[in-house]
Amino acid sequence: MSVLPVLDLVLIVLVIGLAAWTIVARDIFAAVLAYVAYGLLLAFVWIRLHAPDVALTEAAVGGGVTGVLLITAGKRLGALKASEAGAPPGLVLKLVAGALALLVAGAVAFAVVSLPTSAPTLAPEIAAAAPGPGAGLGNPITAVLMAYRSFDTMLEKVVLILAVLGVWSVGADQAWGAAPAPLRKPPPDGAMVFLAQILAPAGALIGIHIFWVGADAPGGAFQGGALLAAMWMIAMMARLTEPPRVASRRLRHALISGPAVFLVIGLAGAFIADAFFAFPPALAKPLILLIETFMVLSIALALPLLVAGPPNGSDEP
Amino acid sequence: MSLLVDLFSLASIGAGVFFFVAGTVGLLRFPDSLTRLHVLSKADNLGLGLIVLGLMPRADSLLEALKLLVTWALVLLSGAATSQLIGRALRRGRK
Amino acid sequence: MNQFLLAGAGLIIVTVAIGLARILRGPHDIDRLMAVQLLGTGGIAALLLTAYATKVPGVDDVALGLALLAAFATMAFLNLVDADEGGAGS
Amino acid sequence: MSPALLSGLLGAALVGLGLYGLIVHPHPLRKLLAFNLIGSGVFLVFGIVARRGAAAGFAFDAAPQAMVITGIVVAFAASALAVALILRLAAAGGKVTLDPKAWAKPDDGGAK
Repeated sequence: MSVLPVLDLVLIVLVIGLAAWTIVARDIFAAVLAYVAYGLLLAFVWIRLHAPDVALTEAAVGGGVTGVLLITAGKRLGALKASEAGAPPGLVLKLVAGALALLVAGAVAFAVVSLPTSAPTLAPEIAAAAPGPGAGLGNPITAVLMAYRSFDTMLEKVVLILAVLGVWSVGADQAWGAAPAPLRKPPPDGAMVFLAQILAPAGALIGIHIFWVGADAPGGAFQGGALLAAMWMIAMMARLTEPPRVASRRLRHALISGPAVFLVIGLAGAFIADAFFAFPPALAKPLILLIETFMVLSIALALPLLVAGPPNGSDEP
Repeated sequence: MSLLVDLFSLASIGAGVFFFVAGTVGLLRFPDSLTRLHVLSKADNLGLGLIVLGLMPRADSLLEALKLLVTWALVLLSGAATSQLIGRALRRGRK
Repeated sequence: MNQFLLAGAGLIIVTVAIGLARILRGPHDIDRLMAVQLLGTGGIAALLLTAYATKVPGVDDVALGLALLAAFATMAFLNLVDADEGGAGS
Repeated sequence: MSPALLSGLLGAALVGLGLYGLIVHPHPLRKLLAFNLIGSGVFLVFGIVARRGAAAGFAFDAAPQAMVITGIVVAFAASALAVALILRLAAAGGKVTLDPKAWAKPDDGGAK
C-alpha cells in the first residue's frame, strides 16, 4: 500500500480547495457549483472511511437533491444585483472572523488528534443487542436505525414532515392548497423526455433494490428513499408528471404514513413486546420491513416536495 | 490466465485514463462551449467505458459485472441526452 | 496490480480536478456545469477503481447511484435557462 | 497518517472555513452554503469516531454512522426550508439582504 496515502492526500486537498472556493468565489452560481462538486467528492471520502451507507446517502441527498435545490436558488438569485445582498464586510470583521474560525478549527483539530487511543465503541453492543433474536439484520447500520435507536429515526421523519409544512407555509395565502410550481416551465425537449422515460423507471428499480438489500448489505430505507425521490424529481423535470396539490388528502396521508406506522408499531411494542419501541422477536423482521416500506414512501415524497417549494397560484409564475 | 486478465485490465484501464486526461485537456484548452462539449463526451463515454471493460473480468460475481455494465450504460445515456440538450441550448444562445 | 488500479484512480481524480478550473474561469455558467459533469464521471471511474483495489463492500451500489444522478444537475440547470429565455419571467 | 486522522483534520478545516463564510458573507444563500460546510465537517468528525470505534471484528461503529445518515437528511430539510424563505424574501422585496436598515421604510425615520 504505497499509492493509497497519496490518493487520500490528493482527495483531501481537493475537498478543502472546493470548500474554500465556495467561500471565496465572487460569482454566486460558481460557488453553488463548487458546492455540488464538493458533495460528490465527499461521497468518495466516506468510502475511504469504510462507510458506503453514508456515501450513498451523501451522493443522493448531499450531492444530488441538494444540488438541484441550490442550483435552482442560485440561478434565480443570481439575477438579482449584487448590491441587493447587503454591504460587504469591512476588513476588521474579516480579520476577527478569520481569527475566530482558526480558533474553532484548531480546537476541533486538537480534539481529533487527542482522541483516546482505545476508542469507546458501541459496535459489539449493537451486534449483540440490536438485531436481536430473529430480527436478522446483517447490516449493523440498518439495525441501529430500525432497532437500536429506532425512536430517533422516527423523530427524524417527523422533522422531515415539519420541514415540508414550513416550506408550504411560506407560500402566499391565496395559493394555499394549490400545487407547487412545476419544476420546468416551458414544454420539455424530446431528449429530456426520452432521458427521463428511461432513467426514472431504471432508477426506481435500483432504488427499490438498494432499499431491499439494506437488511444485510449497504443500503436501506434512507438511501433507497432518496434515490426514489430523485427519480420522481427527474420525472417532474421532464414534465412526465406534475407536483401534486398540497391540499390532496392522499398526498398528506402518504407523507405522514412513515412516522405514523412507526409510532403505532412502536407503541404496540409496549404491549406485545417487553418495551416501548421494542419488537417481539418472532415478528421483528416483518415488522421492521413494514415500517421501512412506509418510511421509504415518506422520504420519497418529502424530499421532492421540499425542492418543489411552496404552493403556487396558477396565474403567478 | 490471470496474467492475461491483468494485461487486459492494464491496457484497457490505461486507455480509459488516457481519455479522461484528453477530456480534461480539451475542456481547458478548447476555445468555445460547443467544442468543449464535444471533448466532454469522449471522457464520459470512452473513458468510463474502457475502465468498466478493464474491471469486468476482475468482478467476483456475474451480478457485480452486470452492475458495472449498468453503471456505464446509465452514464452513457445521461451523457448522450444532456449533450444534446446542452448543444441545443447553446445554439439558441442560452448559456 | 492493485497499485496500478489506485494509481489510475489518483490520476483520473487529479486530471478531472484540474478540469475544475473551468468552474473558476467560466466564462458561461454552462461551462462550469460541464466541469462538474466531468468530475461526476471521473468520480465514478475513480470510485470503481478504488473499490476493486481495496475491496470495500457496497461501493458498486454507490457508483450505480452516482451514475443515476449524472444528469440531475444538468437537467435542473437547463430547465431554468430555458425558462429565463422564454420571457415568461423567472 | 491514517485516512481516519486525515479526514478528522479535514472536518476541522471545513468547520473553520464554514464559520468564516457564515460570518463574512452578506448574501443569505452564501451563508447557507457556509453553514452546510460546517455541517459536513461535523459529520466527518462523527465519521472518524465511527471508524476509530471499530472493535475486533467490526469495520466501524454503526451508531455514529447511522446518526450521520439521519443528519444528512435533516440538514437537507433545513436547507430546503432556508431556500424557500430566501426565495420568498427575494420575491417579496426584490432584495435578499439581512440588514434591517435596508428594509426600514423611508418614512418611519429609520426605526429599527
